[in-house]
Order: sequence, then structure tokens, then C-alpha cells
Amino acid sequence: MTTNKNDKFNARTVSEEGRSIVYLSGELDLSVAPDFRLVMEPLVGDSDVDLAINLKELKYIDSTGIGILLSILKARHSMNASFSVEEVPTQIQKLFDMTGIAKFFEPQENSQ
Amino acid sequence: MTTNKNDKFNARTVSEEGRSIVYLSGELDLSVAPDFRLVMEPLVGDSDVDLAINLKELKYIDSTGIGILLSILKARHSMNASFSVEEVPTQIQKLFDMTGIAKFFEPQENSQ
Amino acid sequence: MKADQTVTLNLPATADYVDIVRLNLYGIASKMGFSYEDIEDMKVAVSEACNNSVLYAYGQEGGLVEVVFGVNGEELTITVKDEGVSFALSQEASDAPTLHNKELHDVEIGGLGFYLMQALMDDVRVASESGKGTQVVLTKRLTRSEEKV
Amino acid sequence: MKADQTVTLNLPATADYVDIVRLNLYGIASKMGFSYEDIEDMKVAVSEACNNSVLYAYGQEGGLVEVVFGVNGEELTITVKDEGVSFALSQEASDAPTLHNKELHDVEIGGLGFYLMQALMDDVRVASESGKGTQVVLTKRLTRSEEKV
Ligand SMILES: Nc1ncnc2c1ncn2[C@@H]1O[C@H](COP(=O)(O)OP(=O)(O)O)[C@@H](O)[C@H]1O
Ligand SMILES: Nc1ncnc2c1ncn2[C@@H]1O[C@H](COP(=O)(O)OP(=O)(O)O)[C@@H](O)[C@H]1O
Repeated sequence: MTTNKNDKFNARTVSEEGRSIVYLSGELDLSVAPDFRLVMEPLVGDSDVDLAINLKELKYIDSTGIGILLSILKARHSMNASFSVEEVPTQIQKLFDMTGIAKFFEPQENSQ
Repeated sequence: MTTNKNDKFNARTVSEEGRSIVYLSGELDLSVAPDFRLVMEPLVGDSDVDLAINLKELKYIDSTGIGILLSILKARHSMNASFSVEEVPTQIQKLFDMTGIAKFFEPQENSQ
Repeated sequence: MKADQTVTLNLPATADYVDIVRLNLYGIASKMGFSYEDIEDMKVAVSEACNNSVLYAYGQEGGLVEVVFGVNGEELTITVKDEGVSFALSQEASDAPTLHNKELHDVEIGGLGFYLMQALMDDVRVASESGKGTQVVLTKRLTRSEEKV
Repeated sequence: MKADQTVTLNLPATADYVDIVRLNLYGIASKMGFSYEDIEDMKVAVSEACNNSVLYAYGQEGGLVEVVFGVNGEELTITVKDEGVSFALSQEASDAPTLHNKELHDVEIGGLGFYLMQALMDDVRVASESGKGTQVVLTKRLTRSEEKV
């Protein structure tokens, strides 16, 4: 089937002054996980920039998406590079809290 | 099942100066046909007011809804009272044209 | 082209559930790349077929409607099936059910369902067999904006 | 209270179709009067069950997922069934799969699916039988804002 994935999920990167922000919109689920990984790969590897994702327009995430965020967190952590989330919708924050991924997104001074 | 019909279809009547306009929104289908008939009944019987429905916010109609409009047209015609439609969305106008109900909504001077 | 895929939906033959059929149609057709207008057309056609199963197939005791979405790269085929009473589609009814040549006082309500299905889809097949209920097969071809290489 | 009603959906066990299950869930649950938040919770839980059937049930040749929505005035029961390989849900996995007590370098990816289903639904039952595939039954009770008289 020709899936119109762009209607469903979109990731737009804005880079400036040592900082990259990826704006996600739509539904981040199993079907678009490979697309999301592809967008993030080159950004994750670049330890010189601060990396953030903006979730304001993200309507849906499940353990597939949370798993990808977790692997990015691990990769960035091992490189001593930052990775943060911005404008997290209530429903998604709830899932971040439930699973426990939330604490890894805390500002560095608060993390153990 | 407890259907939350109001989320699905709504009809709001605004009456002023010898004119009643019923604003429809949502989907007018078989499941809400009885509700729509109930709203229209007292208005259709009152030949002293000009009756109109505004379809700007109507997202869907099928032959069930068109059938009700047709029976209102017939009733109003036999009473020599007016019934018109306002702000018809393109997709709905297409169905009005296809079925042929469109010509009955034409301004009176144009009808045969 | 990928192999054919099928989504099958079984639901109570009541007016309350016809919007669920439209939701599925929307989801599947937009995935396939149909235009907004084509999707709206198909919504009406499929609902007409479902409305008929709801209204005419079963008596008081009710029954089920099965909707099968057949997906391939070329077209969407939607089959609406019930196991209710059968009927004969009269020639007159399918010939001139519209209002185009009628005066308002001559108009009778009803009979627009099959006309709309035919006008809105590329192909409509009806099979209504005694004791086996009714099966309506609706087909819409996918017209691409850009040709695939 | 009206009698129980059932909507059954059969679809290919591929990632592409899981959003169709969410559409049906949305349509049925909002009809029943569930809150926005409850619907969002159920969307995730049902998707987790479907994702598992897509990822683990079948090999290369693929297969089908059946989703049954059981509707009554009290609760929504969603059954996600596949006919793929079976598995044993390990006790450890369902005991502490979250990240709450872990450091980032200790974290392993995966294992959150059943945890989320349990956290988001009122009841989760899993049956995975050799040769019969897996069946996950998810239940959410309808909490009314106003009590019916
Ligand atoms: N699924 C069905 N089962 C039994 N009878 C049907 C079915 N579908 C259609 N019919 C019969 O065919 C007639 C024409 O249907 P249709 O063109 O949709 O117009 P309408 O529903 O407005 O009468 C119906 O009035 C009904 O008698
Ligand atoms: N439908 C299924 N068919 C076969 N195995 C399954 C199925 N659902 C779950 N499993 C097994 O149970 C494990 C735990 O599932 P889950 O809690 O959803 O976490 P994850 O999918 O992230 O591994 C899976 O890794 C898989 O081995």
C-alpha cells in the first residue's frame, strides 16, 4: 500500500547557533518509526550541537516512540551531549511519567 | 448504546423578524434523522415565517437527509411558504445537483 | 505493486454504527492516497449501502452488516453484505430515480440510494439472492496526480 | 441497559494498519461517552497490543490481527487476537519493566508494552497458547459524570 506517511507524521529540523530543534507533528507510531530514526541519526551523532525535540504538535506516541527517545538519550549521554524535549502535551507527559523516561529529560542540575 | 448524538449532529434555531434559520452542524445521517425531523416539525408547520437552513458547518449528508429536505420542500410548497438553504458546502451542493433537489431551492422567480 | 490486502469490519445493522464504517473508509482511502473529494464521494456511497442493510435487511430482531475493504495499488473495492431479506432491483427504479424532470408535487421520497452509489463510484454491482441476503460491491479507481515510474 | 454489541475488525498484521484500529477505538469509545483522556489512554493500550502482534506473532509471511470491540453500557472490552507464535510472559518482565529505579546506562530498550497496557486500562488479560497464538483482552470501565436515573 502506498502510505501517505507525511499526512500522518512529520519531523522538521531547525538548526541555528549550535542548537538543533526537531519539530514533530502527527502520530509517532510503529509505522513511522524508521522515518523518525532516519531523521534523527545524523543529529544524534553530532555532539557539538544541543539537540532538542519539540512535541507541541505531536498527537500520539507509544512505546515504539518512547523506545527511540530512550536510545537517543543513551547515545547522547554516552557522548556527554545534551538531548531535551520542549512543549510536551499533557497526554504525552503522562506517558513519559508512567514509563519513567521523564526523569532523564530533567535539566542536568536536577539529575542524579 | 448511549450515543452522544450532540457531538455528531446539532441543529440550532435562530428566529427573528418573521424568519427562522436552522444552523446545522456535524453529520446528518440515518442515526440522527429522527432528531432533525423533530427540530424541523414545528417550524415547517408555521407558514407565517420564512424558513431557511444554514449548512455552513454541515460536514455530511446522504439520501436520508436529502429525503427529509425534500419532504420539507413539499410541505412548504403546498402551504405556499418559503424554504431555502444558505451557505451550502461544495460537496453537499454536488449531491444536491446530482439528485436534482438543487432546482427546488432556486429563488422563486427562476423556478417553473 | 503490493499484493492485495483486506480489512473486514463486522458490525450491528443499526443506524448508530454507520459512522464507524465511514471512519474506516476515511482511514483506508486516505492511506491509499485518494483525494479529499473522492473520499467524500465514497463516504456517501458506502453509507447508502449500509443504510439499506440497516433499513431493509432485517426485521425487529436485527442482524449484522459485513463491510470488506479490498485494497490494492489501483483501486479500492468496498463490499457491503447482509444476510437479510432479498429484493429485486426494479429497472425503473435504477433508470430515473432523480428529481431532474419532476415537479415538486410529483416527487416521491426515496429511491435515491442506488442512484447515488452509481453516480459516486466507478462501478457498482448488486447481488441479492433469496435466502442469502444482499451484497453490494462498490469500486473506485485511484487516479494519481503523478504517474509512477 | 441495552444488550451487548460487538464490532469486529480483521486486518493485516502490518504496522501500516494499526492506525485504523485507533480510528475504530476513537469512534466507538466516543459514541459510548468516554472522556478524551480515557480515549487517549485506550488508544495507546490497544496499539501496544496490536504492535506486538505485528512485531512478534508472524514471520516473513505475515498474518492477520482480529480486534473485537465489546460494547455495553458499563464498559468497553477490546480483544486483540493473532494466530502467531505463542510466548510466556515472564514474571520479571511484568514486574518491573519501567525506568523509575534505573540509571540511563542500565536501561534496556523494550518491554514497556504490557506495562503500559496495565497502567492505562482497568483490566488486562493475556492468553498465549501454543499453536493458538495470542489473545489480549483489555477492559475500561465507563465512569459517568452524571449518574443515570
Ligand atoms: N440490503 C437490502 N436488503 C433488502 N432490500 C434492499 C436492500 N437494499 C435495497 N433494498 C431495496 O431496494 C430499494 C431501493 O433502494 P435505494 O435505491 O437505496 O432507495 P431507498 O432506500 O431510498 O428506497 C429499497 O427501497 C429496498 O426495497
Ligand atoms: N502477540 C505476541 N506474539 C508473540 N510474542 C509476543 C506477543 N506479544 C508479546 N510478545 C512477547 O512478549 C514480550 C514483551 O512484550 P511487551 O511488554 O509489549 O514489550 P516489547 O514489545 O517492547 O518487547 C515481547 O518482547 C515478545 O517477546
